[in-house]
Amino acid sequence: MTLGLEHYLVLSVVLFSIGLYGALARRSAVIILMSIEIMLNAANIALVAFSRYVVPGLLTGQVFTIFSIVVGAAEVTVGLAIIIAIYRRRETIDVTKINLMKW
Amino acid sequence: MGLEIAFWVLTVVAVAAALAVVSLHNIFRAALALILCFLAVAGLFVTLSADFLAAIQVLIYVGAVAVLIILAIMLTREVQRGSFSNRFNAPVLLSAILFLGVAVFAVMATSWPVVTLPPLEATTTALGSELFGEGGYILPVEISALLLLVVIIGAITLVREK
Amino acid sequence: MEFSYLSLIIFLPLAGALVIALTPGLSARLVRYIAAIFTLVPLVVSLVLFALFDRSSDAAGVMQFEEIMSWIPAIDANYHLGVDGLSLPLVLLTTLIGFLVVLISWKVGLRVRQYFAWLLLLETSILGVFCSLDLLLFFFFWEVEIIPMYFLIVIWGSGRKEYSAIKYVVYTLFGSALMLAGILSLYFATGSFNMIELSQGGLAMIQSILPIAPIFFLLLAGFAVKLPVFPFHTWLPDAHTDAPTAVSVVLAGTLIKMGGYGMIRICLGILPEVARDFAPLLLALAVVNVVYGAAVTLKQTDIKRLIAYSSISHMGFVLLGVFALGELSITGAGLQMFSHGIITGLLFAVAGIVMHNTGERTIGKLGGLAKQMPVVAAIFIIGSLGAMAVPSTSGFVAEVSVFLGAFSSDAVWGVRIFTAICLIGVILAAAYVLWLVQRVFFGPARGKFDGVADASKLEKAYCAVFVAVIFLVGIYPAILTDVLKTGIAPIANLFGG
Amino acid sequence: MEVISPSGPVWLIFLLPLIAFAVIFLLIKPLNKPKLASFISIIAVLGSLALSTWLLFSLLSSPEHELTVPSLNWLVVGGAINIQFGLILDSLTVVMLMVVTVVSLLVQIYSQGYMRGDPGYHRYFALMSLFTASMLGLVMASDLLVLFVFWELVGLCSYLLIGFWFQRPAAANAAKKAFIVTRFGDLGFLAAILVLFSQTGTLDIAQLHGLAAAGVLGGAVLTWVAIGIFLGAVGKSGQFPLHVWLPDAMEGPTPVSALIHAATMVAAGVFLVARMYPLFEHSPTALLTVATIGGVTAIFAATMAMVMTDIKRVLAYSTISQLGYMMLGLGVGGITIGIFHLFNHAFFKALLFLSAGSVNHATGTFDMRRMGGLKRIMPWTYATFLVASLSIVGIWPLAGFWSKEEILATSLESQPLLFYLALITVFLTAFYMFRIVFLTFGGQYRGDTKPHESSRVMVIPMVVLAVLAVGSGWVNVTGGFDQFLGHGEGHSFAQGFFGALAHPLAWLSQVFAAGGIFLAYAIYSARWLSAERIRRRFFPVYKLLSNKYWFDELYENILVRGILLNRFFAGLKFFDSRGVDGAVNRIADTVVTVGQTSRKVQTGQLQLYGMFIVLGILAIILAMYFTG
Repeated sequence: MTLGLEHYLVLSVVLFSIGLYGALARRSAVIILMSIEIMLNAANIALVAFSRYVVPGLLTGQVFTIFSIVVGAAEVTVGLAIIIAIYRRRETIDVTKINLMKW
Repeated sequence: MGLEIAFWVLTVVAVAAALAVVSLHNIFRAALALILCFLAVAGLFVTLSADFLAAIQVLIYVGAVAVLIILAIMLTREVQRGSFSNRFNAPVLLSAILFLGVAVFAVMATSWPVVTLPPLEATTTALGSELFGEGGYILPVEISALLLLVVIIGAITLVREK
Repeated sequence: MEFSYLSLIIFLPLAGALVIALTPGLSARLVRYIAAIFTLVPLVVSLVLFALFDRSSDAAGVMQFEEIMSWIPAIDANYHLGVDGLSLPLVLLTTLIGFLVVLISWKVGLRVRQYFAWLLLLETSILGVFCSLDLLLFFFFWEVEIIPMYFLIVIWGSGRKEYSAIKYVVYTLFGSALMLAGILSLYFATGSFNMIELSQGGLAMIQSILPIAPIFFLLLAGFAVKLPVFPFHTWLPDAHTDAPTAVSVVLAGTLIKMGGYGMIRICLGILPEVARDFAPLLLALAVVNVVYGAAVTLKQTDIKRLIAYSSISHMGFVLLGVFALGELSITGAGLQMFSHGIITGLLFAVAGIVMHNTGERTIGKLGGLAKQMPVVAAIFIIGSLGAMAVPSTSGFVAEVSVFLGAFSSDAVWGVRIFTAICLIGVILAAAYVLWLVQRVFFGPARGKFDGVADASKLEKAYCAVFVAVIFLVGIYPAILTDVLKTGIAPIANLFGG
Repeated sequence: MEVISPSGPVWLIFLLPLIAFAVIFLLIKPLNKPKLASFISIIAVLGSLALSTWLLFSLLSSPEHELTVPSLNWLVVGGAINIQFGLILDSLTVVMLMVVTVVSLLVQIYSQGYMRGDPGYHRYFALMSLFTASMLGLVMASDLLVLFVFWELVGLCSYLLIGFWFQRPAAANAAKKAFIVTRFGDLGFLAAILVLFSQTGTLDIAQLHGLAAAGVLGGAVLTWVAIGIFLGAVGKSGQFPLHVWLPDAMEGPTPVSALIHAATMVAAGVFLVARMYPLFEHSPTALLTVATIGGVTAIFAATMAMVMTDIKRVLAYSTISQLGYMMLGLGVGGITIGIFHLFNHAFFKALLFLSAGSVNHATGTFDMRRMGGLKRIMPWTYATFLVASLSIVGIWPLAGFWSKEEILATSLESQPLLFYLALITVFLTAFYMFRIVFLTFGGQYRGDTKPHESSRVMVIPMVVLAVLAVGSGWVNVTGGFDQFLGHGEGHSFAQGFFGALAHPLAWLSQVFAAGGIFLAYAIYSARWLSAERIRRRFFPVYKLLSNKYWFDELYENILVRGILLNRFFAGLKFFDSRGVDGAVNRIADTVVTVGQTSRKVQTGQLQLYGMFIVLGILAIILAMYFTG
């Protein structure tokens, strides 16, 4: 069995699901951020795989991935900055305890 | 054949590392697992003939993002606290598995318009002309630059001590 | 296209509101004068319109002073204004009351600029309702009114003002949400927002299979809350009681007339068949309004609350006149709307003077004031005479037209029985009005009110205007009926005269 | 029908007092010139009197005794209604005009003395003018709705005048009571108007007469309409059972009572029945109702008059009783008989009140137990009061005799039972009238103040009225009044004057009257019988009478206060605040509660939301897969 698009897509789905679980089930904001990064990477794999197998002559998928990476980096930066700011004020980054805006 | 071995090895590493990220108690170790995962993904990019992307992946994710995350972990003294799951562990796990099932089913059930052409080999030049060339993505590139600038300023503002 | 009189009338108060709100550093005195000027001019213009209005029988059913401009072309909504015999008296009433309430508010000292700005905005929205010939525009103006009312009650009110203000807003929104649904259903059924087209085309324009009875009730809901019709009336006593005097005057004088106007113009004019089918039900509600409203009035102890409840009873006569579906009865309803606006406006204004000067509003604690404030007493008695429909006041002409018209109408089953029961309201009205007058003004003078001031010159002046209008309409009703008939005859014709 | 020209003066008959009212209220009062106010008012009514006299002679010379003037549009709405403000100028109108203007003129002249120094002097004369104007308008109106307008205005003026001294709670109460009780009657009137309008589409009185005569309007409808109109008259004229307001109306100034009882308010009811008589004529039931209510009221009120100690109250009950006579006359005979009694009654009853006012002015009280012996101190008052009393009792040849005889005679023919009631009433009338005479003017003075004869301005109108109380009845001695108003045979004056005594019935009534006077003499003057002992002997009866058959209690305490206000209306108010408004508030509370509960679903935990988003996406994917 040769490698095909489905392999990469399934891998992407698996990684995405793991990231999803992490993002929804963990208390620590940092871990959540890391899980989101995993999801981003999963998406990137899918993008590149599509690029490779569906339109091999074009690099559109890869271009998108570059932008995705840029946005991901930006997101991590701001996210971490927010986490640190919250931590300074509340001495915790447990998301279940960050509920001042609730109601 | 080598490609397939590489794929499977990298896949196993990536999945295992990802699982480690979401399940390890020690946050610092989770961060290290994340780096491993990133590296595996970079490898996967190589198997997809996206060598330039693999390089970026290593530079940005492994180099910049991972460092940032570790820095944040240090600053917030999260290591002592450890990583716990919240109240919805089980339902979320179930949802994630469901999602996995449905998505895999969708992937398998869809007939993809796969083409059997060989991939471009020297992607760097091609990417460069794609991004900066005539009719390319120059505007999004500029916007990305602006975005990064905003992010830098924003991050500084957010974490600045009063 | 001729001169846009109606736009001028509608938007001058708004312009005044903007001037007051946006010009920095206005003194309270100047604000009052600006407000007075920006309401006086619309009054004068509407008097001019009243004089220019074509009263001949050719003018029946024709909109005059029409203005039309495209507003939202995509859905064929237009900025479409015009008045006929039905709306013109109400426009005149609104501008008149609008001017007088500025005078009534002369003593307001709290946040003067804001107050007058809201008051003027309120006038614009009410005028817009009476002049709109486009359902969407109608609804727009209908809704705008809520905002100034809320602030006027909640900031310048008394007692449980927050409660009353919220209650007012919630009730009104409840009604107008249903009304909007009705308007939209009508639009989807016919593809038009144009009231003239809709009333002329009638149900023939309905293209879809939407049932029309629910549309009728959706539309009616908005008007019923406003009028108000039992059992949607309880916002009215609260709002009246807690609102500042001038706002009570506007509320009783013009705001609740929007309900009656809407019923005639839209429920009757556009959906006559349904109106005929359900008229007995509404007449029954009218009876409840009249008799029940009056009975509850008799037990009130707060002077403003009493007048507010009497409004419910009087608005029952409007409902009776409207849904008796006869030409005379609808004319009577129109007269009653105008007359009640003036009479109850006067009563609230005078009650406001009494409350302001004595600092007391419970009827039981007042008494013998005719000695200390003879002018106020005389004016209040004149207003009361109007409220109990004594001849030579406008109230009599209005009520008697409603009664005669309703009793002789043959468009609706059982209308005579309903009318006959409503006669009881006449006695009850006399009872509560005389009781109120006796308790407040008659009897031995009380020492604690010895220093109480009588009406000031300004107060005498605006009361004199009210009194003059009451008698003018009462003695020479043709001044209104000649105008009303041109608007009402075509609507009444839908029901066979 | 001949059009009278010029028509302006005819309109002025009621416009003059109206103008006087406006002038006094708007111009004279701010100037604070009381004398001027009274002069303007008197001159206005004098003008009306002159014009009415002119109209009377014009009418006498016109063959049909009926004239007309062009009418004005009042309330015209397309084809739906056409109410004309027109005037009926027939003999009935002109008789009423004469009565009203004469009595009003004299009462106002008298009031100059009576009201001197009162702080409300301006207001008094302004309202008197308005009162007169309304009554004049009422008798002239050609449209039933216009008539109703003036009818209500008359009620309003009596409200304002009864409550003239508004600072006295009793006066304010009496005024309110008068207005509300008469409004009950007006309800019937208004209902009749509604039925008439819906049946015929017109309210023009002449047209209605024509329709009734042509039989277009008939049967049960006509009966009910007639009874409705009569109900209005019952309220205004204080007939049983709506009589309760009239005695209380004594709280007003005495000249006002004179006007109300003689020429305006109460006369309006009788006039209304007379005006609409063609409708009654075609309904025997309605006529019987009128006669019965009249007869019952006559004796019912007379019994109460016997025990009252307040002089004005006795007179008030006597008015009710006499109005009963008028209704009886209308019911059994016709317009002429009833109106003739109204005509005579106006003069002697006005005189009685003015004399009572004069007595009050002298003694400061209306309580007869604190009077007595005024015969010598106030000879003029005594003389005029005596004349009026003899007249009301119906002693030949004074005015009262002529009209009362006619009523008795006609009722004997058609309703014997009512005749006996009326005959007993003659006896009772004589008794209570002379009870007043003996208690007030006979014996020794029992009060504390020093009484004196009233001033000339008060005495002169009384004397004029006394002359009328003697002679007013003589206009029909020749049958002239009957002929003028309707039809009848004429005969010479002497024949009529003495011929009346040829009838045995005349002697019967004279005997009854004399009997009453004698009984009063025996008890209150000669004291052969002790009033005290009689009272004790018939204590339950006395109690019943002096409590006015407990009608006031029944109406006010039990019906109005007990049942309506405190039970029913209070219940409605409770229902309104707790039921209707409570339901509204409960709905609002429920919404709040539901919100409070359901907002807990919104935990604020983003991760939970994320989970639901995922589940949602899955649901959508599956749905899309299975459906499409």
